[in-house]
Amino acid sequence: MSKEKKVIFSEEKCKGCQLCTTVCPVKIISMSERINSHGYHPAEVKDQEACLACGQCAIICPDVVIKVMKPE
Amino acid sequence: MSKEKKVIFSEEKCKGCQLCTTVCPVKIISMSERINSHGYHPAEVKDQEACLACGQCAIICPDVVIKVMKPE
Amino acid sequence: MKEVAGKPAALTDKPFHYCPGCTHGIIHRLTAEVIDELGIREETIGIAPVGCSVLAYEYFDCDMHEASHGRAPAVATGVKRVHPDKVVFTYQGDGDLASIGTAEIVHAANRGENITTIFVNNAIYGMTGGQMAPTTLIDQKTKTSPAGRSRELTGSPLKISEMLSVLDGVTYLERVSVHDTKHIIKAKKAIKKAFEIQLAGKGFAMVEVLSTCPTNWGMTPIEAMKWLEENMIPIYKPGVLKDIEDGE
Amino acid sequence: MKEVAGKPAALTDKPFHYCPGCTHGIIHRLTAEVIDELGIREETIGIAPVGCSVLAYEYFDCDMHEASHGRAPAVATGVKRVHPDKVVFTYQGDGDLASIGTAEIVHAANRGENITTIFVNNAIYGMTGGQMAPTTLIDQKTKTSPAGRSRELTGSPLKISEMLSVLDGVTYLERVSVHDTKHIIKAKKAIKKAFEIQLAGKGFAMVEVLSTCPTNWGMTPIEAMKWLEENMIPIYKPGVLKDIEDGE
Amino acid sequence: MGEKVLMKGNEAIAEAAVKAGCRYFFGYPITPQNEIPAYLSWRLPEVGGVFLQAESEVAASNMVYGAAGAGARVLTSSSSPGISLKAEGISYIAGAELPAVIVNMMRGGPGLGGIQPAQSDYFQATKGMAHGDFHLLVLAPSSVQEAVDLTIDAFALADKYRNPVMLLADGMIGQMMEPVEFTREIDPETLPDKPWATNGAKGREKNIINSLALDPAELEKHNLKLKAKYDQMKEEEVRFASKGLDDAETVIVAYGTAARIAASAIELARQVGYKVGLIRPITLFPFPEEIINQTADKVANFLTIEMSTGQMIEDVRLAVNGKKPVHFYGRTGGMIPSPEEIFEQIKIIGGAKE
Amino acid sequence: MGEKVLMKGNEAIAEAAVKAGCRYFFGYPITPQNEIPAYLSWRLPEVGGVFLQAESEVAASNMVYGAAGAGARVLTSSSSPGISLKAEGISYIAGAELPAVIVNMMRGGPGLGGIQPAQSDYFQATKGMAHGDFHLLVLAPSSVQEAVDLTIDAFALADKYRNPVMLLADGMIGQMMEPVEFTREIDPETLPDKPWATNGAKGREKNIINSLALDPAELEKHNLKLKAKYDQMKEEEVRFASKGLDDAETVIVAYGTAARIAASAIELARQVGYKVGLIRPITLFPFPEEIINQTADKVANFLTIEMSTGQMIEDVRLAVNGKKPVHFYGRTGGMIPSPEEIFEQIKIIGGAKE
Amino acid sequence: MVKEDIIFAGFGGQGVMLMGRLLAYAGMKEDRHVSWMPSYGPEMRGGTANCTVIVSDKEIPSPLTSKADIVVAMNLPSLLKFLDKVKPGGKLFINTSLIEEDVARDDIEVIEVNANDIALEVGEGRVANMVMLGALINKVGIVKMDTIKSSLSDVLSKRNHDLLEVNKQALDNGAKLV
Amino acid sequence: MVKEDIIFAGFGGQGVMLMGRLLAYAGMKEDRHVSWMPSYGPEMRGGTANCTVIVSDKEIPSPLTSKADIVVAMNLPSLLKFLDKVKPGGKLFINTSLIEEDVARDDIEVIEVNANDIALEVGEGRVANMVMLGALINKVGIVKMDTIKSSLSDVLSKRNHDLLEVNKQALDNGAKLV
Ligand SMILES: Cc1ncc(C[n+]2csc(CCOP(=O)(O)OP(=O)(O)O)c2C)c(N)n1
Ligand SMILES: Cc1ncc(C[n+]2csc(CCOP(=O)(O)OP(=O)(O)O)c2C)c(N)n1
Ligand code: SF4
Ligand code: SF4
Ligand code: SF4
Ligand code: SF4
Ligand code: SF4
Ligand code: SF4
Ligand SMILES: [Mg+2]
Ligand SMILES: [Mg+2]
Repeated sequence: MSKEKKVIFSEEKCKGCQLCTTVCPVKIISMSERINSHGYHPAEVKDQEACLACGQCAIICPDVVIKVMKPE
Repeated sequence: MSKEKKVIFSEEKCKGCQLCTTVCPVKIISMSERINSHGYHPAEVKDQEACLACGQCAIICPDVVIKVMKPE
Repeated sequence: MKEVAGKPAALTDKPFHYCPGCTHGIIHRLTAEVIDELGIREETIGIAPVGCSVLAYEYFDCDMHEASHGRAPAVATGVKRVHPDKVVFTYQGDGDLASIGTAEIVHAANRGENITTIFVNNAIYGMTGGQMAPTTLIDQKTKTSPAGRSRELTGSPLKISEMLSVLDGVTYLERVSVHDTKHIIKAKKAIKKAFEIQLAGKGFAMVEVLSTCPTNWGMTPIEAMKWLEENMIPIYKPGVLKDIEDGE
Repeated sequence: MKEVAGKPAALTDKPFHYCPGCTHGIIHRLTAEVIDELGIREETIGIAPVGCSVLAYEYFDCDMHEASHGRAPAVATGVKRVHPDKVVFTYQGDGDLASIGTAEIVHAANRGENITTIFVNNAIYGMTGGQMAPTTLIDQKTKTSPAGRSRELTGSPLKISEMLSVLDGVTYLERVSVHDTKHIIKAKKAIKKAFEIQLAGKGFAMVEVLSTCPTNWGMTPIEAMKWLEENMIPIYKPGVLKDIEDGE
Repeated sequence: MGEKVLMKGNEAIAEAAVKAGCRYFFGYPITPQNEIPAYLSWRLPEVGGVFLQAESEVAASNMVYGAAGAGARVLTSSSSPGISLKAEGISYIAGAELPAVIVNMMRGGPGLGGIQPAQSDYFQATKGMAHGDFHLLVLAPSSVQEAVDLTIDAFALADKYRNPVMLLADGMIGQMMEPVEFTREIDPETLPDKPWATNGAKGREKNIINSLALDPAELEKHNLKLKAKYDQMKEEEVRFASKGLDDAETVIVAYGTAARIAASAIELARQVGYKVGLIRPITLFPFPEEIINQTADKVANFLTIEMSTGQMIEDVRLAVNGKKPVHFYGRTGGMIPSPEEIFEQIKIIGGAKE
Repeated sequence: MGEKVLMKGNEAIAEAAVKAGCRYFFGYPITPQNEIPAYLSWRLPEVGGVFLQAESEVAASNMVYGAAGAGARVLTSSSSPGISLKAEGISYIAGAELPAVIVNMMRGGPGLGGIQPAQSDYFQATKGMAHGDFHLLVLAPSSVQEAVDLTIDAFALADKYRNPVMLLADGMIGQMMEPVEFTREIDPETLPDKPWATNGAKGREKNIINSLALDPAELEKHNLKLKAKYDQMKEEEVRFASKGLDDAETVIVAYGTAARIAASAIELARQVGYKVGLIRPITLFPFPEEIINQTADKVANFLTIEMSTGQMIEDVRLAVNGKKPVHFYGRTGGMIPSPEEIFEQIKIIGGAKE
Repeated sequence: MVKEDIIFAGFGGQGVMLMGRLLAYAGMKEDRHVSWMPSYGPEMRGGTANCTVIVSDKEIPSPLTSKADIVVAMNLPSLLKFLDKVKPGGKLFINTSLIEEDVARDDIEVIEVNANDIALEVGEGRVANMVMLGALINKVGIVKMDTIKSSLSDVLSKRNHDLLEVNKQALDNGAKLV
Repeated sequence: MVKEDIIFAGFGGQGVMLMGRLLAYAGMKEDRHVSWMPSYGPEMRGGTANCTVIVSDKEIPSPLTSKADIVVAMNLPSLLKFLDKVKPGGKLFINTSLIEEDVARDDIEVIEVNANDIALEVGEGRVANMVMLGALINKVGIVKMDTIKSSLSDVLSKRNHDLLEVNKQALDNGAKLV
């Protein structure tokens, strides 16, 4: 298992729309308690290891918040 | 046979387009030698008696020149 | 003696200003005859376009409103919404309806505006001296397509009636022609139906009438009738494009 | 580590100004990804509309021309005729394309203008605060149809893609949606094809993308996705409406 | 009626139109006037009227043209770019001598510009709206209450002259809330008949609504007839408000929002001894030339304040006719001048005081 | 080149555009300018250019907007009602600072009006063309040769200022034939590059053509930038012709067709001792204020002649600034004033002679 | 200063515009100032067409004229329309092939040309206009007949160049009439 | 002359527009001159919303203000945007439930209101705006609290009338804070 994050959120860009949470096959995305400078609770993945790097979240994210990396 | 004309041309309105001449089943419409005040040779029917009062000429005349009367 | 053909009451005595053999005159007469037959002259408001028939307001003996170029359907909408119980028709050329006025006819049609549209397609801009219309045929020479209309540069003849008939708001749409008496009689039937649909409150009805422009086509009236038949009919096939009543 | 998803190069770093969950952002990204994949960023000129995506010129990292409301196809025509070797696309909302810009899209399509149009149909005027669009559904409440859209007064949802697909100049026209990832992936394919058709010089290609407007629909983004699926999809059926290559 | 309510300018205008007996609205959305159509979309059906969102401004102005020809009191509203699109239609309405009321809630331009308040469509409203020799009668409210009153008057003036009337305001007037009272209400049924309207030629000669005259002599006659109307407006309809002209050395000329702010500035200035007066044109066409010209005999100079780079100033200069200097201060693009800025200008013109 | 040919004004303008290196035309038919598109429909393809008849004037002006943004020298032409429809697009072109040339072959208005020559779009051309603070540079030829020369200059001026330039003439200039010489020909390949154009961001930052500025401060900055251009035009581009100013007691101010006829009238008047001069503005914006203002110091009065009910007279009065009376004589709706009529006016103003 | 204002009027189709253009063109070739101004607009439709030509030694102020030195009326409606436009002492050319009416003015010189008849003699009815122009030039001499003839090939559209000779013949025959 | 210029600012959704309207409405009921001017346009989208209310004994010249007597900042971005707008000696109300930062001015009076927390105490997070308004009225007294309360039913849209009591409670609880 890689030490690097598989799914990276540009938190400042996140608008807390929650769409990503609906598509994750392993339901690991949740909304953070934090508020970013635009006043939104950003999405986050705490359990990076569970991520399948399937990209679904990035596909539906309207704000290009999410980068997904797959170990090669 | 009626003494009245069956087909009446408002000569001043005629623009000499000749369309009526093409539809008369008995080919009795011809263009007159006269020139009306607009400079057109108006259409005329000399042989009124041959007229079938079929109305074809009036149907195609673009300038509402022709009145067709049918003996009752 | 009975008058079997003559001037309908819904036409004034004013002689048409149209060129010799121009079929605008026939279409005017048919429309007026229909108005007479339906007995609606005193209930009717006609909208004249900008095009050769710009002076239609002088010929129809009913209330008339001169529109700006292409906007007759919008003007008609304004009139009809104020007088929903009156009969409102537009009379429009192909430049007017199918070019500058595209948005207005599409939306009046889609709204199912309860009006009647007589669309006179002569494949050219008559009034301004013979420029290309959206309905001009491929290779047809006009003042602005001097080498003939090029499909590559300007596209194909716009089949606006086919296009409009897709819209839900259109109740009845038929294409007719006036190049011979048989077709003229059919044209009148279509125009009558288009008014009847309005009278029944059934929505938007339009009749496309293929028409000639001897002057700008550079032909005699007789040649023009033939040209229409031989060249336009194959592209713009007459027939009912939509008739909601027929379940079509 | 390989990046399987992220910001395409054809997007700038500027954060979108769109409301949370607005699918304009998805459609931007898909378009940018296609531009990247085709390697045409330096050849592409995008035309931004007037609508919520008015600032699209800040987001796409290629040459951009801001159109006036509805006239993107005309602006695109101007650009494309000057640079026939470049790639020109318009990105337009439903108010922009299907209402004020009806004439421009019809004629660009009919001319077979060799451009690509991304048509974002969210059944409402987003930017101006939620007025009725021609594509608004029957009974849908908007700022200007507060009692719900009435078919009687304003007609049915305008199926402009069905209407345009009748035109000869249209080479490819597909309707897609972005309400779930499966559809998003399909949408991208369609957008890609629409650009490829332009690159091949084959004429007018358009993709209608069903999109949400959580703000003016008065829903959460998740609800909006569902509403789109349940209400828009039955009226605006996704699928290929025209594909000349397929002989359809 | 007669009770004070707190309303947005746009909504107040919409309600005023209803009170004026207007039952038809055709328009197209644009910021910052969207509250007008939004309001009328429920309000008109309530009173048996018709609200229709047109497919475009071009269509809207032609729907208005049709409805006005059909004899209705009819309203349209838009903001700057939308008004430009209505230009041709408005020229037709004027040419065919039809009454109609047009609201322009101005925003910054040119082009797409911005959506914040501006006064940069003055030229368009008062002079070059479109092709041909014609004028709108242009009313410029500077408060919500005045917007209401002028809207009601607008319909009457439109009918009186058979001429389109424009209510010219800016985003601020449209967006702000102020208390308003509606003291008049007109039942459209009681309005005088329009015998020229296209409503079916039953038992009368047919009516024609038209602006075409192919014979130049006829068209000239028509142009002169129109001109006579504009001259009559100049005689009968000029409106303005003024303040402090008795002792003023400097007179500010400003309309609408700019005039409100100028009034603030004048207060600041008077507190420290600058004798400043205000002429606030309420009709922009006809322009209150006479009062300005007369005032020019008494004061030292004028200062025109506009939310533009300078448009009305030409009319002010024409009225002053060289008698006194006419200065200008403007902000544009949605920037609103502050009373302090204007006060600065007064100081520059008026010299040191105290 | 350099040989005299007899050409219609419209065709001469079309050829002049080609000579100016213009390769793109987008327009929509309307009388009395149809010879321009007709000519270019064969001429442009001949030189590798594009002629496209747009679906409407609205579309045409937006095609021009696109082509201008893409870096082309581009022309559109129309007549009065068509120009009104182009208004919004023209405002965008000006707002986005793009060069383009627009011909308005004026006809009588308002509305559909007539198709005979008129000058009743002066206000529209010089002031209120559309929403927002902007100006066109307006050139007014009074002969076919001048139409040619000004058309060629128009493209250069449009590029110099990145601003739309209007050639404002009337049906008479467009329809008449006069001998013309083409002495200049510009190969578009040799024109300087337009680094701001949208032609693909290859090896450079992307370009944006735009007139939107949501931030009012930014839009104001833009407005002031535009204003600076108009001020520069006022400095650098004023053109006029004059005649007989040395000894004139009355000076006629007239442009285009009206100026030709005024020149005839002046001859008649001078024959019987009236000292009459002529100032013929060639640029209507920027307006030749200075010469008029200076002349006002020397002459007794002015007479403005227009084929309208009076539009340019406002600019004349602004320039004269109250120094001397400014009289007006106009014909409208397609009526052309005769030299004799103007002579009558001269007599009325100048008093009995002989 | 020599300045001639000439109005040519007739039916559309009679070639009156061409007569005018030819005269103007010839004037230009002789380095005179010239202008040609047509009537335009929908009135052309079946109605009369006319143009005004001015040939002058000085700059031409207005290309229109309120009173013409010469009016050429190719048919009756044109005669009726333009009779009043001939200035006192001016000349009126009428095409007697189509105009039988008498001219009700005695302060002008009337020149009668049976243009259509002569044209038919040349074997081409369409060149009545050239017959008339020939008569005009011979009578008034605004420009040289040679210049007119040498201008023909420039002014006639290419597809009518086969008619060049007939046109010249018509000009000559017209000239002979007066 | 009494004239108060007040700016209310916060996120769209925090009800800042309503606070302003309620104050203006109450002012109107007390026969004062009032104006309410919102920010408008696409910046609303997710950004800050704000409105300016002026209550005065005289006619109100400009409905906008360059320097406000009072600024109400319901969140941090609003505070940052409007801090400079408070005139020296003026008052700044900040919603400390969402703003932790200190205010970097000492020429103004800062009133801290933990509006969201108090609102939650009332059992309805959405009425933080009324908590703040209650504090404001109690502190500054532009209009009477009773007028505010009696205006509520006119200003609140009908579908929120079930919240009338909660709103009043929030106003009272806010008032108690200062
Ligand atoms: C806004 C505007 N644009 C252009 C014109 C010029 N114009 C008059 S009629 C016409 C087109 C006429 O063609 P069509 O509609 O096909 O009618 P037709 O004359 O062939 O019957 C045009 C372009 C105008 N009057 N107004
Ligand atoms: C000429 C003109 N008319 C109207 C407007 C106002 N306006 C801006 S965007 C818009 C409609 C936006 O709706 P849509 O095209 O569906 O885009 P969306 O915002 O929904 O993405 C309107 C009417 C304008 N800017 N210009
Ligand atoms: S990449 Fe797939 S598994 Fe990983 S967080 Fe995103 S949706 Fe969930
Ligand atoms: S989809 Fe994107 S913007 Fe929405 S919550 Fe997830 S990461 Fe944030
Ligand atoms: S009515 Fe029939 S038969 Fe008689 S003239 Fe006409 S076409 Fe011929
Ligand atoms: S169809 Fe009519 S206009 Fe034509 S020739 Fe016959 S009668 Fe005359
Ligand atoms: S120009 Fe054509 S359409 Fe117009 S009247 Fe003549 S023939 Fe008919
Ligand atoms: S208003 Fe609607 S379309 Fe516009 S950004 Fe917000 S959600 Fe998207
Ligand atoms: Mg046509
Ligand atoms: Mg939309």
